[in-house]
Amino acid sequence: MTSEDKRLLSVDVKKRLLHEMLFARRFEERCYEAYVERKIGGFLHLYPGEEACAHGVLEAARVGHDYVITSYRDHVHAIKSGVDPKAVMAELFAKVTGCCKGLGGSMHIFGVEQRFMGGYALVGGPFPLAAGIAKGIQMKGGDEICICFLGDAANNQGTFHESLNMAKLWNLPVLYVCENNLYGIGTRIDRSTAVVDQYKRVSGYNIPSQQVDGQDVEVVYAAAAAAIDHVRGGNGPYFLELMTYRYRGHSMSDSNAYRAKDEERMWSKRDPIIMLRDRLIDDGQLTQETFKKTDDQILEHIEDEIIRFAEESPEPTMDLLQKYVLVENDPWVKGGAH
Amino acid sequence: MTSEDKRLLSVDVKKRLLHEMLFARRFEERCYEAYVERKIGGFLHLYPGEEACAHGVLEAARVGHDYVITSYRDHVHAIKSGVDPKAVMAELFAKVTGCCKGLGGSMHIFGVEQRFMGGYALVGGPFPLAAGIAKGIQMKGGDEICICFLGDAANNQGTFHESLNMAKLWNLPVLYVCENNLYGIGTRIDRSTAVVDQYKRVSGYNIPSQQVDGQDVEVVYAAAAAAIDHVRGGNGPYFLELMTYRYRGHSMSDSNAYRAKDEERMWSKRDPIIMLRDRLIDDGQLTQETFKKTDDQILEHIEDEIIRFAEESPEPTMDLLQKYVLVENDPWVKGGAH
Amino acid sequence: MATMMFWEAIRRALDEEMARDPMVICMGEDIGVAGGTYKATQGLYDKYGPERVMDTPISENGFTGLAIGASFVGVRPVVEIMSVNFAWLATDQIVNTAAKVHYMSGGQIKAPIVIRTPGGTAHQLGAQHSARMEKVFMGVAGLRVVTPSTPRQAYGLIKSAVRCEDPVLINEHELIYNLKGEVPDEEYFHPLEGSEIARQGKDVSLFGYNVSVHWCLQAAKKLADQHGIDAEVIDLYGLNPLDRAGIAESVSKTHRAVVVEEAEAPVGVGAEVMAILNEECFFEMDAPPARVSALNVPIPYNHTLEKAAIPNADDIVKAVLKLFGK
Amino acid sequence: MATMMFWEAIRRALDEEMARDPMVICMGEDIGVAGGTYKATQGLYDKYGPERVMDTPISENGFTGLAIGASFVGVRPVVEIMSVNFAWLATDQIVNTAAKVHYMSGGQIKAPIVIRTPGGTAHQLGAQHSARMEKVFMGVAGLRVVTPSTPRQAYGLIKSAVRCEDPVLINEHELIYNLKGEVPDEEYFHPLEGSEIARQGKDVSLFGYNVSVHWCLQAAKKLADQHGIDAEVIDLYGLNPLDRAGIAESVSKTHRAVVVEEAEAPVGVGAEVMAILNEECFFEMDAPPARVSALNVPIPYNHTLEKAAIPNADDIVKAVLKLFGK
Ligand SMILES: Cc1ncc(C[n+]2csc(CCOP(=O)(O)OP(=O)(O)O)c2C)c(N)n1
Ligand SMILES: Cc1ncc(C[n+]2csc(CCOP(=O)(O)OP(=O)(O)O)c2C)c(N)n1
Ligand SMILES: [Mg+2]
Ligand SMILES: [Mg+2]
Repeated sequence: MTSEDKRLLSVDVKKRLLHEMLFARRFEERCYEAYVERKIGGFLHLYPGEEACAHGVLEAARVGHDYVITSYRDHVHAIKSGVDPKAVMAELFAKVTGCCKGLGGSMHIFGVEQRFMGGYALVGGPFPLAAGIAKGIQMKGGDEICICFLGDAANNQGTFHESLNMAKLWNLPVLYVCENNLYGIGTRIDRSTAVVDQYKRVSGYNIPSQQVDGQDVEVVYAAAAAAIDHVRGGNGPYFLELMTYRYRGHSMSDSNAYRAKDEERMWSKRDPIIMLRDRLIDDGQLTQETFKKTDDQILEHIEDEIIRFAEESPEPTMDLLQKYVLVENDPWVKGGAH
Repeated sequence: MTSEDKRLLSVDVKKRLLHEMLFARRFEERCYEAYVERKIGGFLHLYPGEEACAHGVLEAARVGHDYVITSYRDHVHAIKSGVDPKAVMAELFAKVTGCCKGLGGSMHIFGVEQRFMGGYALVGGPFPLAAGIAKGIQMKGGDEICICFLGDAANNQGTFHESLNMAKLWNLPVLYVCENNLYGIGTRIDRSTAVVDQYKRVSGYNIPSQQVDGQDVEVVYAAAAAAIDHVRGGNGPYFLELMTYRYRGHSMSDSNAYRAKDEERMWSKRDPIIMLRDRLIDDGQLTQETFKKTDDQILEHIEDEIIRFAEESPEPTMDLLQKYVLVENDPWVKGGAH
Repeated sequence: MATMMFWEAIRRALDEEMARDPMVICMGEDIGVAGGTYKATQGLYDKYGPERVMDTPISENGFTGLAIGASFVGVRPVVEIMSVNFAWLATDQIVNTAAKVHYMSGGQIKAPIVIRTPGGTAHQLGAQHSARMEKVFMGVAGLRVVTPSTPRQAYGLIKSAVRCEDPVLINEHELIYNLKGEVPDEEYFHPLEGSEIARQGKDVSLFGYNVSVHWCLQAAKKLADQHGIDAEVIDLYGLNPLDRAGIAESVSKTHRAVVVEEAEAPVGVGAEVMAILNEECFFEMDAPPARVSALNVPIPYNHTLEKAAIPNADDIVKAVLKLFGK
Repeated sequence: MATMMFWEAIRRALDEEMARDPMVICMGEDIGVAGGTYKATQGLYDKYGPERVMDTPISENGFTGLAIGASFVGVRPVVEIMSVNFAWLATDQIVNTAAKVHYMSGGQIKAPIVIRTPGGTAHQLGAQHSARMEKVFMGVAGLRVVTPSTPRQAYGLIKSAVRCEDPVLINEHELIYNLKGEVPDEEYFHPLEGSEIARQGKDVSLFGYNVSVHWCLQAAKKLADQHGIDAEVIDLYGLNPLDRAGIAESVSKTHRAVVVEEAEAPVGVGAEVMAILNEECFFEMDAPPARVSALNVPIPYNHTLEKAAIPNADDIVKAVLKLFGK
């Protein structure tokens, strides 16, 4: 199947996705600035370059119904899952209006109401958690699925192996999405991994898998739709590998010195946003001017609504410091409510 | 290739292997009795039924030169590696003449002089240790290899995945031998493992592998010889799966109730010792009488030499209790020998 | 009051909770078809089926993480880690996820998982099968740790742990699964925090938990019979959080304390109880609080050496007599 | 004496040891081409090549186990676990293998591995990246634990650890890699056991380790300047074993003690030092020993809350003043 065959999306959806991806790009770039301005602290992992992955997959999912879980590189997944960008930015600004009240930070964005089950900082940690969420779905008999986004290098963690075996063994409704950006921090995939095609690694669990272009959101959408059908249809887990690239360093403390400029240039030619924009322009559905205007609106919106909200929100008060260590007032701690 | 083609061993070697395997069988049976008599304590995992695995593989190895490492089911591997059976039995009897001075016990047999690098009680623990020993070999530039024997169920541990990836990535001289006896304690392999053919699981690491009959010592020998050639030739790791069966429960505390009697009967027809004995008899190389006489001699030897030695040996003295926690008198603890 | 064995009490608690709530499941190696190494899940597989009584692969971090994930969406998993020695493999998910996720999500996620795991030194199981990890878990913020010494406690702690919204680690002991004791006929929920006075006394407080409570009781009897010393025995079934008030109250009465722990001393229960005494009632003490601990060694296989490595009632008696200058 | 940064001191020690002994290797995530998260291995990849400066996959238990296995046959691996939070994943191999194999083999096998791992609370790294695991490792028999507070110690401890036949865990701190200090020009081997007097004093003993030594020194200065209290600061660079004699000696002189730990209190360094004081010099103490610890919470992301969770020099001053009834 060529990429061409996979372009199934209506013009409206494509336009919306373009908007969303552009928003995601600008959101992340603004995070970068805010980090430099010391408004954001801790570790910050940004998503520019990889937008088509989260957007293509989650466009094919039932957002708010299906469960989503991922790593520390989690802002965009959260937002596309329905978490309010204001709450995400406020979280990064460590404000009490943040989605985790300022306790979580960039690596731990949560939106449980939206079934965004969180970003986790331990590489490989979400593999079993996702299988467990799928176990819960299975027990309750619903038609939700769990979607777990993780990086390529995470697949070298033992939990990958353990989780994929259990997911298949118990026929769990979980879709593992590997965002293969070719690097784990500064280590190129072939320097850490014997088999670089990640979709081939799941043959040891008899899990169906596919590798597709992660830069073309329509391709991602099509592959994800098929994968999600498979999983939602009760056929057990699926593993989808998306070939992608991150533009920036691994996190703000990473200089990115280890990558060849050629390689970076090559990938920047396959920018997911530019590709979709140009396709719409070529098809006569969009003009450069409209695009530019949208972009300006987005930038303005981020500044006026999101950043301002984050800036103006108060910090969490001291009473939160010890509030969520254990669940408050659980009667069973005292042996029940006698 | 049929089993027939793989019978490469001379009559003398076959006879010796028959003797060794019979000895191993009787040794283990005597351990069983000693456990019932409460001479042996702790957990005791016996090897009857699986003798062709250790013997076939290690016959093809350079014992005392190659390194061997395994799990808690380790007596026979130790003995075939050259560890004195008296020292093994004395260890089981918790005597100071034991190979670990009575500190280790059945699950922790060691014979470092013989390059038997030990039995380990944590399932999956030896996978990375074996890769590490192989790394050491590689650094020193010798032609040794490391052979790691583990069970089928151990392959579900994360260390399997992590170690096989590293072994391939760094081209380490390690042979992983999977003794697939179809069970991990009371759990049948298909109830714990999505892909039951273990040799197929290593395709995710691009490691060559093979599955062969683990009951025919000649078949095991041939497969191991090829595998060892591969590894010793500098071609990186190899994974050899041996299909076998344990006659007894997992350990002394296991009733074995979970296995179908049919299945047990089927496997007892493929007893590695009987098969080799009958082959030698059929070929006119052995008589039933000689075999019986050998058996009697073995039983006598075990009783008169081995058990007696273990019985009569003294227990470790109290000064050993705290002796090997840390290495004694290491000068660097004080910042060097100034 | 029925008398039953420790493992039967666990089994009963699990059975009742599974019967009540279809979201309660059990998971672990060989807990299903085989009924569990210490029989704690015997018969449950036949009764509740493989979806709720799950035999797991040997993937401790994996299946513990899976259970934690399931607990996020309403499942009430009771994980058995066959032996606490293997729990080291699962500490990542227990500590990094279960204990922290409620906090770092700003209270959005709960991880109401129960982890049952037998440990301790038993009969010559050797260095890699004699771990005592209570001190590791009780130092983790966000994780409840309890440790039953009797069938009644085992039953009641599991009942409460299954219903509690926090992650609870239940530290069981391999040596006492066959211990008999009375368990109420009606449902009983043991508090997850606090301590119990296992024996009233006025001269010295002996602090034990799990198996060491029984050593303390033996020692108390010897002290009474042979030395005229009336020891109070405090059962610290709640290890995280520890019962600071209960600990101080007993010593404010007896003015002397010995803490008995099965593990090696450094950074253990003994140290923590002593620290609490220093903080809560230093000036009430007539003698320095003492700890009776295992030797600081991996556990040897040889039986005589093994016994010598682990404390017993006589060691406790000796420590008490020393406090009295005898 | 050259002045260098903490990370430079580590790098120098590793470089010297690698130059001396071809069996010394370094392993860890991103330590090679990238030079290490905190630059501790910078330049070594170019100098010694990929076989000796190994970038590992993200497989903490696996590569730590691999290093341990290599140490059995003469290799001297120095493993970097990028952040101590990830060390939970490797505790199985560290505790179950490295710490026990010498003992359970009856002395046949040695596991001379060095594990360097940065930890602690840094700048808003959040709940899953702020672990302080020193109390976990120092409770393990068979494992040496050291924790440097200065470039000199870092240099000398690594030198000794690489040569020592025991497994040694070096607990580093993310906040002080850029700390400057003097390091001898000639080779220097720091003892792996013991403690150092970082500041002489006579009125109270402040016990710190690693980053908390610096807080103690700040506090000591304030106490001297503002309150006329002359505090002695003891640097507990050796955490396992702890320097019982050194601890007791200082308090026998000052009669007052405050232990400062970066971790939450339960079963921590503070508790252990207090227990040792109770055992060694109870009657020498004019006041109950106190501990200054982190709050018993996962570490929050918000900077203000994070700071409030972790102790500082003012908390120490307050604790000391309380000992003096002020
Ligand atoms: C258990 C663990 N080990 C190491 C790290 C440090 N670390 C954070 S991200 C990362 C690389 C992960 O790469 P990949 O999975 O490909 O995801 P990407 O960052 O490329 O999206 C590493 C090594 C960690 N956070 N957790
Ligand atoms: C980490 C760990 N988990 C669980 C166990 C308990 N256990 C001991 S042996 C065993 C089964 C192993 O089966 P397999 O690897 O097939 O080896 P076999 O005993 O069949 O030779 C289990 C679960 C253990 N010792 N270590
Ligand atoms: Mg990546
Ligand atoms: Mg098996």
